Amino acid sequence: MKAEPKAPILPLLRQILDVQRYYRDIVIAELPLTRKTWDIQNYILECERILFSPRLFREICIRLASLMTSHIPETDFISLIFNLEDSTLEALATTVQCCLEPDLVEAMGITVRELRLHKLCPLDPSVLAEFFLAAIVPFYIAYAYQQAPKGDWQQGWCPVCGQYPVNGYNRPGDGRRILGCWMCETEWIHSRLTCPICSSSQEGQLMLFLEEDSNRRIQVCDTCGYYLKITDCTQAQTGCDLQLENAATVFLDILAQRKGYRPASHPQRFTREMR
Amino acid sequence: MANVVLVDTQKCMACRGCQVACKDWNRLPAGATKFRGNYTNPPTLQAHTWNHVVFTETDKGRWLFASYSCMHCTDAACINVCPVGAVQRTKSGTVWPDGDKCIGCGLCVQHCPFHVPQVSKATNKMGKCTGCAERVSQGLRPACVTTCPNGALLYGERGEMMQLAKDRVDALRRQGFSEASIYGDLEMHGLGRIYVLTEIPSAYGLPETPGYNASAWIWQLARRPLGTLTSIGLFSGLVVGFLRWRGERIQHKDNYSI
Amino acid sequence: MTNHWIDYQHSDVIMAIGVNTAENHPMSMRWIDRARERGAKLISIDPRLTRTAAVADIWLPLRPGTDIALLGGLINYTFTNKLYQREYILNYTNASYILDPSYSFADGVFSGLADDTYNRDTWKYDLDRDGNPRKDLTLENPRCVFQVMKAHYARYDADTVCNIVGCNLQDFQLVAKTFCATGAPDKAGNILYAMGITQSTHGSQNVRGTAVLQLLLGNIGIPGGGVNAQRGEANVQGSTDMAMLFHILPGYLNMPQAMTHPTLADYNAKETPASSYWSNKPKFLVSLLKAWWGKMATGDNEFCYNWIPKLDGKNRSHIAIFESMAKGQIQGMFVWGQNPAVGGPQAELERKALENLDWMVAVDLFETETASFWRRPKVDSETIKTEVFLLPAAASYEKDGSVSNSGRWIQWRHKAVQPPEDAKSDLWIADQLYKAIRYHYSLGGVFPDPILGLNWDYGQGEEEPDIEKVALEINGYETGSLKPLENFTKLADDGSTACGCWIYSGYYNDLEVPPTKRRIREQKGIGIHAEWAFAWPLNRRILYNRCASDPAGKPWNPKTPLIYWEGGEWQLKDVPDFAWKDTPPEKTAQSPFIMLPELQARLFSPGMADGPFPEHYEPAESPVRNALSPQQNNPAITWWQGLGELASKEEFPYIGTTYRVSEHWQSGIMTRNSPWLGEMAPEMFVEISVELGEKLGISNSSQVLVSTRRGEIKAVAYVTRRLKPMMVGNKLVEIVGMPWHWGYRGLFPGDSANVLTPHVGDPNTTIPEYKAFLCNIRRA
Amino acid sequence: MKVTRREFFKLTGLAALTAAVVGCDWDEDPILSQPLTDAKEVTTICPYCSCGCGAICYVANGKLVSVSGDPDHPINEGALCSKGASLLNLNTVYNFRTHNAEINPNRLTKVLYRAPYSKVWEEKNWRWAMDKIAKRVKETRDASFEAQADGVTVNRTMAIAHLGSAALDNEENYLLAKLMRSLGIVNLDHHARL
Repeated sequence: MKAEPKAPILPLLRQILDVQRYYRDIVIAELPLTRKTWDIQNYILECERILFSPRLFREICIRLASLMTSHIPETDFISLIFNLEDSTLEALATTVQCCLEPDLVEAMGITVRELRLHKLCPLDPSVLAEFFLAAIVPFYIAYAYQQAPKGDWQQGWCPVCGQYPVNGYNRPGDGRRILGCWMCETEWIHSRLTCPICSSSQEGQLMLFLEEDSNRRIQVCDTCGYYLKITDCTQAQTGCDLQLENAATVFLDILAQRKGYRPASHPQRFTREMR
Repeated sequence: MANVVLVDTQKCMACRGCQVACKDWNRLPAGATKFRGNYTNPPTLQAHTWNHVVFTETDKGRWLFASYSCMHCTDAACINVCPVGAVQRTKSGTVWPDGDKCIGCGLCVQHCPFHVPQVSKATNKMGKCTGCAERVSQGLRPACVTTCPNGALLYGERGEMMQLAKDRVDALRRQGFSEASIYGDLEMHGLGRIYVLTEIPSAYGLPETPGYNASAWIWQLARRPLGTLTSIGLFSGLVVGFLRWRGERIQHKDNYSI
Repeated sequence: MTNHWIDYQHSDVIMAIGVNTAENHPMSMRWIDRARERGAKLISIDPRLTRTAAVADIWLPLRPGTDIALLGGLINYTFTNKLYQREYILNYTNASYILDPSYSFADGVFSGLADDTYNRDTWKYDLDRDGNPRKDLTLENPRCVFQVMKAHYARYDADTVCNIVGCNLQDFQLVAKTFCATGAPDKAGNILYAMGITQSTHGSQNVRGTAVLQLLLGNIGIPGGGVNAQRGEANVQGSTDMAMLFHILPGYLNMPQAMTHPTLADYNAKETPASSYWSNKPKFLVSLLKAWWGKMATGDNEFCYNWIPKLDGKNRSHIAIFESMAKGQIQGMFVWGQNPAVGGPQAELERKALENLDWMVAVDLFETETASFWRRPKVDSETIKTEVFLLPAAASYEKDGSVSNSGRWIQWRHKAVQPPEDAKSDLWIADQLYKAIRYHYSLGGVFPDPILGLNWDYGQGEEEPDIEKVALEINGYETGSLKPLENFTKLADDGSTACGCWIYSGYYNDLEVPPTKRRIREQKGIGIHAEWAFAWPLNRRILYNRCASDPAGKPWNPKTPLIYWEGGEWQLKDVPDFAWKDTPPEKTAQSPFIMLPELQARLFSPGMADGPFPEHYEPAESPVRNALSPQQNNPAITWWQGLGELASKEEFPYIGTTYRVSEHWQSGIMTRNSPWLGEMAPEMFVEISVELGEKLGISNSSQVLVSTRRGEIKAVAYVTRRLKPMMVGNKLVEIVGMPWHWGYRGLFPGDSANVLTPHVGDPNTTIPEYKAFLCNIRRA
Repeated sequence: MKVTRREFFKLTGLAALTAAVVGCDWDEDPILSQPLTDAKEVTTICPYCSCGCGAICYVANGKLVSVSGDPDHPINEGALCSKGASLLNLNTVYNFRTHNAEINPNRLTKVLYRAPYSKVWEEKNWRWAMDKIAKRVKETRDASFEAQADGVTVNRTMAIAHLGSAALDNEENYLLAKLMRSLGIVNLDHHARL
């Protein structure tokens, strides 16, 4: 299904996406991984580590920073990234992989404040945290591309990196629910009438949507208060690119949060006891 | 390359879900039908019936089913013949009848080799399958394809569907259907609806070599200056009366008999 | 069904006998096609070239009512070519039992016939001193079941069968070769059947024929095998389990008979066999009585056993009810979601019988032919005295509740929308009806105790009753703590447990996530889906699954193992159907069928009303003599007075048969009110062959009149090549096929085919013989 | 200038980053002022043949919008046959004159009563109907009740018959079996036998 360019953020976002996917192939080429069949307890990266190289990370950061400055000139901090040592880059990568805080953005924000990186650049610490997260994503996508398990996963969280999904779609044909990870772009099949976060199968799955586009819906769960953005492609010709859909449906996020629901990528407390 | 519908007549078990789904999506009323000695009902396509399953009994004792609807031909008779240009080709390659422009002259009814377009007595407008143009443009699949329970109707890019059709025909030949063939690859320079058949096309009521006669082409030339003059007045009324009389005569001759 | 829909994918050969599966169970084709992708073959056995036969690999035309002749031929083919699975029948069936010398079979009649009922004393095994049947494991003894059966079916050689059935020899041999090849241990043959073989005066024996064939080929209890009845309605399996039938109580407990079970002790003594799981029957009955009468049922009043009405030994099935109604013996009637005026046999007699009622309560979604019998065509309403209440009911998604499909899956339905205006759910109607009756009986009346004593508090006033309470009562609970029972192994006969239907126990045993509402698909496996909803009994998906592996515990078919012995313990992919807890395979090898006293399958079945072996008889009205034996019809049929005189083949020369089309459903009242479905199948039509059309001068789509001894209807003729005259003996026999969905109500009215069908039924079940009778057809 | 992030909206991944950088403020975006319609997806089982296919009813503010195959259901995996595809028509049909969806006009929506020898149905309410039916049942049962039959307590009535149904749910059939047997009815059957 086509992502209507409703949100003004799409042009910049498309370029960042292309950069991320371009670097995914470079990471796969430079740091190849043999595919293993996993017997997953909770998720693969719970005890595994992604392959990381500071050099490539720096290159991605520079590329992204230059992209952002081309859009908004005053956010120019490419010089800052040049003189970041490898050790700080390593520190940033480790925070993402073994952080105990459920909300990755919060964790990154804490590290950025500790390293006082935000002092040197015009970005707000949490925005800088999201920037570095975006820079690490290619390593995650590369890892997931090579190790993601096939077929039904039936759990609510991502089988590779353990993040909760933010959006998903009903695949063309039989309409089975495909959930996608916003971090490592893994897609897995999940049952349609159980909430992925608290896995309670209510009597009826509540959906909110705008009259004009009834195929883009917010699936809300009243037992745990989280929501999910679902695009119905049952009768469509192709599925949809979840990252683009996520950006194109930002207005649904806002409408849902105005109603008091939370996105699953910012969990308040651990709903799983394993971390 | 435009997208096409692939109809696999061997997988089809004539549950006629496609006929119900088409009426449901396009909000088409049910007509008063009678039982006419065959399960095919309504017997032919009508202005308010754009898709129906045709049951044919072959003399070799087989019972064949085929979901029959507009073929969305590349070289479409209805587009070329229409004096007022009421039949257009949409961006997604389907042949779409424009209700406002149509004057119900019946020329397309007469010249379509598949007898698909029909003029409604109530609205005097031509009605036929639009190929779900508004659904396809939003990236959806046609209504009849989405409801088929066992994959007899498929929708996709022409190259892919042709490849699928070839594999299917090879498999059927291996199973012993010597007459298995693809219909719609070359007919009318390529149809928008490709069939995998297990018997020769005429066994399904499909014309062996569909085409439309030259007179339609001549009409095209004569019409064009008149069209530009936009003189809808007396002259075209006269023409329509003459055409309607001639249409009745031809319509009678090659009556669509099963 | 012994297996379930998804299990069809493991079949190697699927024989659809007496079922038009593509038209009436379209979703079964999804799994049949999965099997065919692996090279499986679909055989369709049907008088007409139906839509199933059109897509099937092999079609065998057969004269209606001759299914036992065909199955007998296949059994004979299996014996003569030794295709039976010897190790399977030796251990899992009673093939090796020696029969009592008093049993005999001659001229088409079994021993013990007394005018029209069999005295079954002579159908027994030869017992040794301490009462166990004597066996001959070499299967050589001429009196062992195996040899007696072989001799019995030796008469069904290919030529005789083709003569009776009316098919040609090559088709028969192709079907025999293809299907009987599944006798190989690692091959799975699957028999689907439906009304095509059950609606006959020897319907039960038809089904027994399929069971015997499957047992010989070792296809029972294995994935992809089994005898699978494809039932016609969403909850016909559930309504049969809940015993909406005159002769049983919920859970298939026999209704007490006045002569033989005056007291509870008599009932337990006579009805409880020594061995098999049925030996727990007292627990089931007492729990049922506790569920119905709660605290009133105590040990000293035999748990209110006497409050259950006792039968008088007579048949009270559908045909019997309308026969006694025709005689004016019934004053009031409830018709709850059913349309006998179109679906019942000899419909004109049944509609006439309805006029003798004083009052009738009909509950339905639409105005049915039954509820409006008093204003049917050609009838003067003013002469009909019946007072009719027509109550509006809710549709399937306008109410909560569970339904059981053919595969014994009990699945929950959630309420999506409110029923329109005054329509109510049937639960609410039943609840209100009880409260009104209880109120009137509280003011006094004849013997009100069983009514006032009912344990019934599902909702106050006019609010919707709490369906969870009903589900808990069916599931069973401990009377003390009201805690739901885990399953029926926990039932007791001292009144400490209450359970509405013992076979359903376990389907609602956990209020948090009741098994019937589970929606977890199976990740890896062979399609058992053990955590999707609940399958009675005990969530067992394939019955008799001990037979899925050989006596030593090795799976017959390693590709689809179900229950097998490996590494010193049982590997279970399904709930086992035998006592498996730490017992080695050898001990369980002799008892795979835990519901039968012999604990082994019955090739020789003394329990049937019309013979231990299936034997071919002609239908009640048949154009030809029985070529196998002088006995023309099944000797055990009861000839009802309403049937009247049988048709003679001179006056009514053609075979009539009724069936369905995929656009309509049952009496058509739901589908004939949907404009799009009616447009596709608008009118009542009959199908005749081209040859018959020429002979009688009937052209295609012309009006015809079809008549039998019982009545006459108008219809459109469909002269088709899909129906051919059949060579039976030396006579060409013609068939007239009729769908039966039409009636005088709905958007698309038409004449009802059941005006023509006879009031005669099967000895065991009295299911009417819709599939074969004699009729005549002429131009209108 | 400090690029700050709008605190109260938690966006995720790239959307968050780009929203912060591009700094779009949503308040006057017209799309946010539209009301959200709520809808419910409820599972059910098809009432027609005994395959037991699963379907999802899509209900928007109390009205049935569509019924489609349940993709998670292992038997039909999201597909439905022609009867299943027309399941919506049991409740809602499209009116070609007024061009909107309405309740199927043929559905019974009122309690109907036909007096003896009358030619027409009359509309009644539930309470009246239940009361009258209870009276009828009581009269017929009391007139025909047999407590004993040649020495054996039988507690039955032959004068009332019940044709129960395979179209009803299990719980409904169970209640009817319990009620009818407590009334002493032996003429009880249904169309599993036909």
